Amino acid sequence: MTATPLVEVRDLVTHFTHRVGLFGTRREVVQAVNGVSLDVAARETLGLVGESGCGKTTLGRTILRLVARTSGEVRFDGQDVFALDLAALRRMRRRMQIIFQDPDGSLNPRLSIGRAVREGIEVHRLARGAEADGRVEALLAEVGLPAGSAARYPHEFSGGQRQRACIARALAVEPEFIVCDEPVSALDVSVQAQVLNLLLDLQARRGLSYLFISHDLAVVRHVAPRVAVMYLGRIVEHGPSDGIYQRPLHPYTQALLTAVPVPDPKTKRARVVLAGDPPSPVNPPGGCPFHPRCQHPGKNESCRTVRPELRELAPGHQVACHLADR
Amino acid sequence: MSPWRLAARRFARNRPALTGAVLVAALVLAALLAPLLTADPLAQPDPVRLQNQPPSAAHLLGTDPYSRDILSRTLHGARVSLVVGIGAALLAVTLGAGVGLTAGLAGRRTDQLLMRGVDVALSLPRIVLLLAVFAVWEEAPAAAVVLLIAVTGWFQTSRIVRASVLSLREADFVAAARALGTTGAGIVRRHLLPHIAAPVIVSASLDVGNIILLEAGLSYLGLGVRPPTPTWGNMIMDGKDVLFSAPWVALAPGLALVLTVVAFNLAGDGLRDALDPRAAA
Amino acid sequence: MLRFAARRLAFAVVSVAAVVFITFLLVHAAPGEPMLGTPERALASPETMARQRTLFGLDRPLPEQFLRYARNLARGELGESFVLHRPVAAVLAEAVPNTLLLGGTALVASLLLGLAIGVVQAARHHSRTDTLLSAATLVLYSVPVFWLGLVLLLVFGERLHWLPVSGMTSAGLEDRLSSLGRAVDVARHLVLPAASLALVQAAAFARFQRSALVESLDAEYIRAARAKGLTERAVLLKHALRGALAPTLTLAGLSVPYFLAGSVLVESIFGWPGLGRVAYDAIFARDYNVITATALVSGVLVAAGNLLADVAVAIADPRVRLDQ
Amino acid sequence: MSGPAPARPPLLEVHDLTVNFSGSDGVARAVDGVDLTVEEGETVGLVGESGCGKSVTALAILRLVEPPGHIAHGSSVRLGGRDLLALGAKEIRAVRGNHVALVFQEPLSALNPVLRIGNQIAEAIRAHEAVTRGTARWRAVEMLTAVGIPDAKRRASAYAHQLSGGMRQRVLLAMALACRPQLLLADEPTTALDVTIQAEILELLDGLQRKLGMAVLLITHNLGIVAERTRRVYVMYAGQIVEEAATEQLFAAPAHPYTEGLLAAIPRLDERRDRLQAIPGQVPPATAWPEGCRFHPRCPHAWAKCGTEMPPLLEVTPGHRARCWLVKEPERRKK
Repeated sequence: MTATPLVEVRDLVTHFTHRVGLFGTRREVVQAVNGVSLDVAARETLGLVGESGCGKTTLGRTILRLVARTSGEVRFDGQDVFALDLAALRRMRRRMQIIFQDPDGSLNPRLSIGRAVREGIEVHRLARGAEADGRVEALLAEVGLPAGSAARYPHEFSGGQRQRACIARALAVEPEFIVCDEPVSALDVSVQAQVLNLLLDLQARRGLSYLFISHDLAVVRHVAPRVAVMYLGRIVEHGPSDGIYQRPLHPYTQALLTAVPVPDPKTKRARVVLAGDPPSPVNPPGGCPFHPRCQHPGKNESCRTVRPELRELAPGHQVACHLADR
Repeated sequence: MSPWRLAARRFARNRPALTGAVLVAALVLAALLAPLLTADPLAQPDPVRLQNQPPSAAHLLGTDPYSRDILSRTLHGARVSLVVGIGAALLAVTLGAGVGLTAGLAGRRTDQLLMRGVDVALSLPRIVLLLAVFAVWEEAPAAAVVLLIAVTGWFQTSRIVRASVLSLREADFVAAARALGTTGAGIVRRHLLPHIAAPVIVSASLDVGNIILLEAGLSYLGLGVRPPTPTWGNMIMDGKDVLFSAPWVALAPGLALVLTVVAFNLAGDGLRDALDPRAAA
Repeated sequence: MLRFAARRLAFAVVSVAAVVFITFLLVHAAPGEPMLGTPERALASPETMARQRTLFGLDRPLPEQFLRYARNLARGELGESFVLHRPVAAVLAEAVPNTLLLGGTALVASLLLGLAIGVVQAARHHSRTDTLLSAATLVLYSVPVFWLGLVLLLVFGERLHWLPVSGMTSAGLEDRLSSLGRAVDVARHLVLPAASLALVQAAAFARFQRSALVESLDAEYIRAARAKGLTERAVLLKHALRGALAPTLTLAGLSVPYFLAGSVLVESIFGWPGLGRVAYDAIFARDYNVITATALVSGVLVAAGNLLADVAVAIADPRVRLDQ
Repeated sequence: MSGPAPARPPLLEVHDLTVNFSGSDGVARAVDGVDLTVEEGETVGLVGESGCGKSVTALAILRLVEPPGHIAHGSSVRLGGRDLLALGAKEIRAVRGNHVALVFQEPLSALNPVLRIGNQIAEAIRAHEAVTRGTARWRAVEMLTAVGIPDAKRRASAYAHQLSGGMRQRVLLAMALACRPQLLLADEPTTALDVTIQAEILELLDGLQRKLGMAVLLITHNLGIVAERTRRVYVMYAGQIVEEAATEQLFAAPAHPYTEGLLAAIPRLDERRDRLQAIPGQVPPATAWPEGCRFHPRCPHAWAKCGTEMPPLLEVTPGHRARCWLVKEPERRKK
């Protein structure tokens, strides 16, 4: 981490009110993001890992102000994103973009790939007419789509190609920062590697910053030098990936890492198997959010009652656990 | 190939649907050309001797109790059915789409208000209202029939449209457009309207048949467009009194009704299948 | 459950009130005068008419008339028929049970028939049987109910003499028959009008049920049921039908307006002394109180249908819960 | 399989299994001449990417392929020597869920949403055994306990939507194992689950397999799961088996360039690589498999012969075969 970060998130909280029941009479508050702070520096990738329902997607969308925050702050290049008026926000949108998990749902099936990529160019009046066509062609070529793709429709492409088109659409406005929300989770292994390589190449060529959200720890390790682990709306561990992957300090990270099957029949590892399912973000447990599933032998009363704050136990390596030590 | 062209191709490959579409086209043509093809539907060449004549060379479908030519009246009757059916369906769908879009895009309060209103409206007994209106409005022109049927018939469409707007608002491609900085109007125009067009077209085309039947029911009771203008409904009413002695009087307009409604339903089913988002490319 | 019931009841009251209000407004604000088209009106002098108007309060401003009507309604009074010179409640008390018999029979028959056809089609979908039944239901669904009534009347009543053509009982036989005999007599009169109503709606149910079943046969749990070694019959009837039943039940509950509309047409053809006839006669005679009361009863029946649909769905589908 | 012939026939022997789907774009050969065997009690992996035909293979074994798909003539599926494809409707039903059971990928969609889970397990038992409703229900509760569902008696009357993803997959396992099958076809049993839940389910499956002594055909796209859980493995690509080997052998010395490519393409938890080795190109559509070797358009080693002649499965070492001409002409391998 160097100088001022490009993206600064401070104590961000996002709660949703759901109406449930046949007539929507009962309200439920989903505490999707519950006080998250993180930084992403220019040209850097921060990995964000966690299981489904932990709030990582909501966090990514809140940072881009696609979802309303409940409290907390997001600064992009020093500017408070939530303080911007609509016009300023639209200008800001040029600088930060998003790529989604499901390449089927993130392209409008009724727009050709060319028109989808062109949308951002038109919105921000970056080019018009033949010049815009030229830009679209160049973008599609840059992400590795065959010539002539612009006139074709999403259903005529494979999943990997659609994800490339989504990347081209995001790049069309020349952003500095991209939230990659599970960009390769829906793809087959062989295609996943292609798209990951593309993202790495683009970062090197264009100097991009990524917030790389994934449930796949191996993928995150591959792309992100720094990783944050999320559980029930909070970051429970945060630090350089080499540190986290080699010496995880939080019991949840330990369980997560040992649960991943390793494609090598000769490795035999001790596995920490967690008990039970993650609790609901509607009603998170008090104290440490992880305590009901925690297998730490030293689990005690304070785990149940006092919520641990992030503590720095090694340079740049923070853990939210009462029991963790180096 | 664009999704619309794919849908057109699916429709063209669907033989029943194509049959329906051809029939509809033929009916529209026949209704347009009715004055050229046949005699005056009001003419009563010989009120005494030509009453209730069975089909013959001179009168292919026979004559009615007023000695009028049934073929001519059946062709002319198509005009009311088609104008009311197509007109009211288009108008109803436009109203429903407007309200559905508003509800889906507006805030919670407006949405709730509109949708509760629609709930109430859906539980109104439509026929009683229509009967009451047309009983007092004796000289109702076809336009009034179109208007009233449409005004009492858009509720279901508004629900369908609202539901698709709500689910589209959650779609990732809409989130992507917002992230690109596309304005609200731009999102509606580029991303929402093209998607609700399909269910709206299907809803309209499946409505036509039902509306034609509704209009026929009203004019069978002597309401709506009234005699002597021939409608299939009032022709059947004329035939009712001579049902046992001259069944052809009621049979011809009835068969015309069935044929027309079958044609629209075939075409409507075909459109629904062709525009089904789940249909494979 | 209680909260659900309370909300639904409130909703039903609001919609019935809306029906009454709109109908009242329509019949009173529209041109024309009461008793139009009746012999009585044709003979009456302007003075008599004026006296009648004062008697029924029709010379008062519309808001006042409505308030008075609403007050009476709240006390359970529906007023008097201008034409029949009888309390409206008495007129309805005779007609409503007959319409419930006709409409109820038709609803149950059409639902059973429609379900059966839909299940047979889904069981052999894409077979020749399915195609034929699809064509048949499409045509039947496109038939105007009153015309079907006339055709049935012509064929089974007039030509074949299998069934009586008009009324609810055979005139002059009432006293000579046992109660069972009377029931059979009513049933025989019921067949044709109920069939006219039921056949068209059965086609609608069958079309709907077929597509719901075919769709649910595509579900992964159907494949799982087959993988367990269940018979096709169990797969279809236990697994597919359970899931596809809820939408059909909703449709059944929502079909009440169809049966009301149909009864207006069919009752006049078969001379069935029900609500449809009463409404029809009242509308042409501008019998204000009767018109409004029929609208009220229709509104109640429609609301009841909606409620039944909701309850039926909650029973058929455990994912729908009424008590939240 | 080579090596010493077993004294009795293998539990499952699939030979030349071909499944075609006829659609508007022509005939898709989703599964094309698949041979595979599973011995009693053994765990065999069937690995491949989406669309390679692995799920259709599992469905075809139980004859659950639905129109427009159909199993081609000449295919055979033998269970303990008996050809399942020749059985009558009643006989094949007696096999399904009884001798061979299937576990699906999406537990939520594989459970009927409107039936109680206990009932869904009990009906599987009653389909094959003449037991009373009460006994079946009691056994269903027992199965639920066996798959680690707490308070099974009460949970038996729950509906699928009231359970978590992990619990649903346990229910599905209970349903599949209720009649103690000899063979379990597990089609991506943990793909829809979070990684911690996945580990739980796989441990559970391991334990149950040992207890019941059944064989498992584990179908997955996840090579990590294959490495940890299987003894032998088949790799599928474009409707065909392209490699078969003992698991250790496959990971130590993959012979087919596709397998090699897959192994190089996986990001690894235990080591950091700078750049992944991606396999170029896309999987071709099943209606238009390439001529010759189906992998040749994406293969770094391909030469003219690969584009014209389809290689058979060639023996690399005993028990290890690969559908690649490189086995015969190893000097063509590019460094």
